[in-house]
Amino acid sequence: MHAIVGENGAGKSTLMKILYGMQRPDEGTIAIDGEQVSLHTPSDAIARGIGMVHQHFMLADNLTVLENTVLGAEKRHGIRDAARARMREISDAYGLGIRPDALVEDLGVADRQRVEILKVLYRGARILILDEPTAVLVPQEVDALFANLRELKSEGLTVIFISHKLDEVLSVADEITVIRRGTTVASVLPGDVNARQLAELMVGSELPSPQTRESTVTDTPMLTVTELGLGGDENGRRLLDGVSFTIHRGEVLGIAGVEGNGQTELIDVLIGARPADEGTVVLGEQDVTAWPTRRRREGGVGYIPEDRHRHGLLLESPLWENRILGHVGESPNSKGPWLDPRAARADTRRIVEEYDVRTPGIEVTAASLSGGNQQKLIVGREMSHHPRLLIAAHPTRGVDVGAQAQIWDQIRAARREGLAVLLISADLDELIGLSDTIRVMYRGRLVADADPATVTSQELGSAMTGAAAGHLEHHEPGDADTEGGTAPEGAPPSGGTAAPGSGAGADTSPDTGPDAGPDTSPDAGPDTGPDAAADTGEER
Amino acid sequence: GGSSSDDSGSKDKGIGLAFDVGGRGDNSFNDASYAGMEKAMKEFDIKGKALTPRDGESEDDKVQRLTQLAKEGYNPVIGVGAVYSKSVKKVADQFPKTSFAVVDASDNTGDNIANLVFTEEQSSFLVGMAAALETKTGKVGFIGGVKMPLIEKFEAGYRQGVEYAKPGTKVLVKYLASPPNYSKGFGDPAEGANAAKGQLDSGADVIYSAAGASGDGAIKTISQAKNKWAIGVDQDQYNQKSLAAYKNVILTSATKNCSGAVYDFIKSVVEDKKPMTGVHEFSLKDDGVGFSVSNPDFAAKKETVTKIEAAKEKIISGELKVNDKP
Amino acid sequence: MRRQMSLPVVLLLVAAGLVLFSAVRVVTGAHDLTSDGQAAAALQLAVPVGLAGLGGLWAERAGVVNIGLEGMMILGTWCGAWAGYQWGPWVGVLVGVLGGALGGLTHAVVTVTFGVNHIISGVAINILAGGATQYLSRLAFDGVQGGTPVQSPNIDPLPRWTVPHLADWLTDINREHWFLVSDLAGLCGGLVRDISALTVIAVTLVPLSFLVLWRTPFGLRLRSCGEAPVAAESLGVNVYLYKYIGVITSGALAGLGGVFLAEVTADFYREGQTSGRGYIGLAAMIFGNWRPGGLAMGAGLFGFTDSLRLRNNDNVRALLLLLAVLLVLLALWQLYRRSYLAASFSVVFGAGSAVWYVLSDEVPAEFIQAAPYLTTLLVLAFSSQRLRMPKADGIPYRRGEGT
Amino acid sequence: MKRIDKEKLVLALAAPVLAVVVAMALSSGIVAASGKDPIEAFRLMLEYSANADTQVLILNRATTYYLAAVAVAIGFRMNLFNIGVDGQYRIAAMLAAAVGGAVTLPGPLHMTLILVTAILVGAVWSGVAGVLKTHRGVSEVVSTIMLNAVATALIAYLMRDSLLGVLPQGSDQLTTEPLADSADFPGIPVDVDGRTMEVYGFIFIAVAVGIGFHYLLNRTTFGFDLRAAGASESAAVASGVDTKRMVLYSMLLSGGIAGLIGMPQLLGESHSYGVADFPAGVGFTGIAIALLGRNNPLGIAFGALLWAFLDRSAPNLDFNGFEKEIATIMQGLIVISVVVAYELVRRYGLRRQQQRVGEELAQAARRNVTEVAA
Ligand SMILES: Nc1ncnc2c1ncn2[C@@H]1O[C@H](COP(=O)(O)OP(=O)(O)OP(=O)(O)O)[C@@H](O)[C@H]1O
Ligand SMILES: Nc1ncnc2c1ncn2[C@@H]1O[C@H](COP(=O)(O)OP(=O)(O)OP(=O)(O)O)[C@@H](O)[C@H]1O
Ligand SMILES: [Mg+2]
Ligand SMILES: [Mg+2]
Repeated sequence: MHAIVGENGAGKSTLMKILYGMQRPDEGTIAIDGEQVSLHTPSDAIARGIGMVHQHFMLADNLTVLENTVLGAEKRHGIRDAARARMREISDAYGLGIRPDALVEDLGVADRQRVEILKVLYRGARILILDEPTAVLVPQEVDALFANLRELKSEGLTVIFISHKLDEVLSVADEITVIRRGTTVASVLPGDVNARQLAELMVGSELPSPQTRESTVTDTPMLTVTELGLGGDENGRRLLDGVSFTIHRGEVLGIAGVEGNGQTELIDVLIGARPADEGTVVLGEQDVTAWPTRRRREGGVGYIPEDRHRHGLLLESPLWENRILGHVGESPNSKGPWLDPRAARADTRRIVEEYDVRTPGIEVTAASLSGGNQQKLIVGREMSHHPRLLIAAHPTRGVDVGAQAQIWDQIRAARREGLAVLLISADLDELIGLSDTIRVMYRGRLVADADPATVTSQELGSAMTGAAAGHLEHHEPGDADTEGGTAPEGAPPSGGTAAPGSGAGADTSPDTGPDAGPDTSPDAGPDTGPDAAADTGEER
Repeated sequence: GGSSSDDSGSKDKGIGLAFDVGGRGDNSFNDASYAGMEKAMKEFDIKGKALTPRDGESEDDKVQRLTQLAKEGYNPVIGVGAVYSKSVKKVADQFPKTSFAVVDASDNTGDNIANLVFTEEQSSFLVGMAAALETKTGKVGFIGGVKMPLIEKFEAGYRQGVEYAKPGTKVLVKYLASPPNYSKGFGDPAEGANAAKGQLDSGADVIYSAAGASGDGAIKTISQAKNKWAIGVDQDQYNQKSLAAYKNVILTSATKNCSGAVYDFIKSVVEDKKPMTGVHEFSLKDDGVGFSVSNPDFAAKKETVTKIEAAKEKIISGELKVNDKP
Repeated sequence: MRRQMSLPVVLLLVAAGLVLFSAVRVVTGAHDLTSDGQAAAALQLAVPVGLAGLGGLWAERAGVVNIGLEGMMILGTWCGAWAGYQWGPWVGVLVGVLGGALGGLTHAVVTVTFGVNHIISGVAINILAGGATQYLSRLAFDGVQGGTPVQSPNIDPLPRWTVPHLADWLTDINREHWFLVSDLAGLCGGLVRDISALTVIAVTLVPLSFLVLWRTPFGLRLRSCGEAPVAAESLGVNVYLYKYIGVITSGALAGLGGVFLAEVTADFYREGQTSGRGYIGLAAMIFGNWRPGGLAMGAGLFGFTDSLRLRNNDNVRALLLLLAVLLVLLALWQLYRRSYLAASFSVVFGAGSAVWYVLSDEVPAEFIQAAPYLTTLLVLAFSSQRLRMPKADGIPYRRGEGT
Repeated sequence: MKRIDKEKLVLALAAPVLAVVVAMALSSGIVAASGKDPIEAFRLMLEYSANADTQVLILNRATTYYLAAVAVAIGFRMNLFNIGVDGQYRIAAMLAAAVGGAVTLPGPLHMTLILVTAILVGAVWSGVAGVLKTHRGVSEVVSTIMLNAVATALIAYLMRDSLLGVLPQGSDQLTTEPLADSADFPGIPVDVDGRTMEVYGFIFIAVAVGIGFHYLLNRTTFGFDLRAAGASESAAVASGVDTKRMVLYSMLLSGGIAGLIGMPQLLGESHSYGVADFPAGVGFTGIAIALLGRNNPLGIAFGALLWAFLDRSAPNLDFNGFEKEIATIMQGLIVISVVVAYELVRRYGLRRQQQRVGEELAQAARRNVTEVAA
């Protein structure tokens, strides 16, 4: 099992895409079993027993799991019952718990991950490439995944996997290759290095020292959310259900949760992209529940979106126009109804300077920046308007360690000036490192809260799968809003130990096979909700 | 100015003619007018140029066309179709030395403009009689290409003729389109075909279609039904090549002598040197309009034909008045 | 698959519709509404639209929006007639289809290879096809025996069939004007009398397309290109190839629609013959939610309203009553669904058309002409929420640019 | 970056030029194939358009086309395909003419009334499509196509002489009540060998519209929101743009300007609505020209002139025994090759930029490395 590490934009995915025949190398050779090969298309790679699970899922939402799996490999077992049977075999052999006839769009993240793996196995791959497979999984799911992988390994398969989570790399990999800016900088054995050394190899410089937590929490509430409720899908499950919390000036409230449990909806409601069905949102003194997005943002709500390409940037517009985006009505971008391009340009230069956005100029399109630098630009933009509340969703996802540290510092600095932050992140260490309080979101409800000082990612993980909710001190929404800010007593260790089994049971159902309907179908809620909305939006 | 100098060289340039939508090959008044032009060109051996418009072109495209003809020194210049009446008026003012004519329009004053109009209501009256006398079901049909006054003239005469010949006969009326859908109305056989089918299904057994090429579709459909009659328009469609396959169902046609009219006009300019002006109405009197008996089956129906001839005399003598509004 | 209605439901709806229909017919005495002649006319007008729609389906299932259908249809009419009058109708069909396919190929090159916005390319193709055929007509038909600058010489007819006895029998029943029975007889009668070979082919193409697209590996690959091209690519599907196939087929089908106009509806090419049917086909496809069955229904609806327009006018007046009833039913449904605003709209419109029905004794020709278009607008307005287009439809795709 | 900008400019200009050349080459091929001399054909067109009167005609036609293209471009700028400009302009012209014919007012007032009516009617007609899209999610492409057909029928109905139409004695061309002279928009007289022709005075309004369009789009917050919504709906929403309202606004704007398309003709030439004066299809031409001009006011101006030139010089082909459809074909070819050219250039530019950025980033990285080493 070979791990590839490197900061973002290092070239990991690109390298893998080349191995998988999706991109052509300009020079160099690839040898499989000592025999030199040239891979022009994925089919070549597949034919040679290479299979790849991509960084971003490669699934057609509107097709069934079966269709997604047999696509391109119809020759093996046709597209009907024979194929279905074969899928069941594999699924059972590795405990993947696949339901061939489910629509992919109804599946949760973990299930999609498994479908991806099944796709590869179905094609009888001998070499398995996984690009950041664990990015979106909670610890329990990660364990399950690696269990699967070890299975495969014992069968004699070769596994190449990419990850930014160095500890898990160290724990499972047999060998590690570090690449930076497209070249191999080191090839090490897990035994010989620790996480810090590995990270330094990646970045080529010292790491930011681990943060020291000094609380800046005041007791003047900045954002008070009461009893938010939103929608419900066919099976009547709410997307948001009785969500209440308060964020004070200078406080960072972290929300932990597996993706698709209502975080996106919560953000939408908070920035006003989607009206809540019930509940109120109070910003500072004002009740902003009825305010449209524009008014809220100009009222002091900064927003670092989860998906920068879709929600944060105009990829084909120059940087300075991207600097205007979201603050078009505010100085220096405009005077009254008139834009002020000169001032906007000037201020963009400042941001590029202060936030160390690596770009040759402000006239280049955002698309030509690397994701990390795009992110820095966004952070700079939002901070430049001195928000009272910052909504940060995965602020450092897909951002390399250096940039990561910078962004964290920005947030802490602003917090010191009394900024209130709602932090949503899949990276539990980030959550624990930054937050003053952590709430856990599960199926649209805030089911638990924890004190970052004491809680462990294991405990959070179990709460996120809904398994440990009972064990954590769960506040009924009624009083939650008043005490939301205060840190509760940490979870008893039993929560941690109880977690893995029940966690897996609740969300992954490894061996229950096809009739796993009841527990996987609820995932449909968070998934289909937005989709359905998107569909009408996508009308030509 | 320049136009006069052009005029001096005009004689050798000859006749300028601008077609209506559909242009040459509409098997209808465009072709007929062209025939008249060709006749004149032969007889007075002069040259000439005939221009076709774009489908759905605008008024000023027509102005441009006529202007170019006049400017290049063509004389006379003829606009085929009422669509030209406005543009001819405009251009005629600009080229006083050139003689203009419009076919099918009567609203142009000006001493170098002639309006060549026809009393289609009269011919339609006669074929209306034919229809009424030949129907077995007591229902006859009328299909108009586009709902506009010109075509309503046909309807009016037809209705009156039917009523005159056999009171109480039911007339089904269908217009295929309304302005500006000329191409759908006059250029889409599918439309005509379906309209005809509809009227056949509702019991009509003689159908008169004044709908240009759309009418061809109607005639084709009628030919596929058993012993039903079609009535042609403008030309004697019994002798129209593209309809040769269905000729025997074409009972008669309400003809309109565009070629004659155009010829007369050209003659008045080139030969008699005193160009027609004002409104010239071509009617039954001078065979400007009429009905055809080229289909032997129809010619065989002696009493029908004689009845119609009688009515024709009455109309010519003015004893029988045909009105041109429905 | 909760998004689609199950077959029984559809059948049930159809049945209900039929009952409603014959009820209206009996009440209004507009017997032609369901006469076999009516049905036949409707079918004949529906086929070209349906073929264009199928064309749209193939393209959009492969992820390429095709409003160039109109242009491809025009190419179909012209090429079909051009070959048809010289070498016989069947050659005409072949060449017409090729002509359409050529248009499709152009669209494919521009949209797939060059990644130009699909609508833009479509518009351009419509302009080009129009100009090209007009130009070619001057060269090919002018001066030819029976041809003119705007019209081709006549084409020999394709074979037509009537099912013996059955046809007449059905017609007789239809003439009886019994409730429901006669209507059924009328509708079926239209389908067995004087049917052109091309009509048969066209109709069979609908289920055929379904089978190919939904029941074969090929179809799966093609649809995957419309849903998630990058994923398809990552599994070794040659997305470009399938998009090309989809769009070219699309053109071919539209071309066949054109041939139908030139050889069955008429027996010659004539300028402006398609008169916007390509666009309507597109509408029918959207109307049918990007599925062959729905598309066929959409085309049928069009053919029907269109034939009404061209037949006698009491039909349309009768339809006002039908519309009123339908809208009221719709309103009830909406009330049940608690969408009160929509419901009130329906009620108002329903009442409106009812009043109109009572007061008027004839519907102005112009409104009859607008009927098919208004119908589509209404249907789209009420149903578009439930429509679901292929996810990657209309999005330019580049090989190797997916992340 | 200056470097990149200049390059951008060059590329932007290169595209249309290249495309036109390609299109001409192709159409020459077609002409040659028909056994005629393409050079001769082009010569005829150019020579003819050298005449003063032809140029007046070209200018006037271009004015109409310009407005049409701008109307379309506004939609395009936020990914709305207003295929319905055609219907909007005709119904607007018709009703404006009817209203204008019904009253007599002092000149400016009279004209304002007519213009306002036209704008409103156009906006309403496109607004229907807008509302259908925002409230019912109906694709504007389809709804506007349908609305075009409906407009045609509605116009025909209203033009009945029992309603708004009037039938000049002896003519069979229905028109609306002719406008009083107070509504005569003064033109620029041009003397052509003894005959006087007029360039539409409305051309200035058209220019004004173009400038307004430019400022609205590039210099106002509204324009920014509009472009943002066009560039990325999701990003626009997150940035606080109410995209639904934006769709409606730009649809209304587009329709409003569509309403103006018929005005040069109505106020400067025909002074009444007659079906022949306001042909169908102008809206579609507008789409093509908007594409040629890259939805940019200046580019559109060139596009409109080119298109008008091809339109107006085609008759001279016919006059000299060439098929005038050559011009139409050329128009089609130009559109296709232009859009292709633009797309290629766009991609090329983006890739070059990325590489540049990539290189500079890499250098920066190397510097880091050396620093660390030191
Ligand atoms: N085809 C190309 N040739 C050269 N450079 C390229 C090319 N495509 C992108 N780049 C460069 O690569 C970077 C693209 O950023 P991308 O979003 O791929 O980075 P990333 O992999 O997300 O890394 P990170 O997210 O950590 O910044 C930019 O620096 C861009 O200049
Ligand atoms: N042909 C190319 N030449 C130069 N740079 C390229 C080329 N193609 C892609 N790049 C850039 O090289 C970098 C490598 O991207 P890649 O996605 O492999 O990074 P990564 O290591 O996977 O980062 P992440 O951890 O975010 O996945 C990206 O910035 C990408 O845009
Ligand atoms: Mg990356
Ligand atoms: Mg990667």
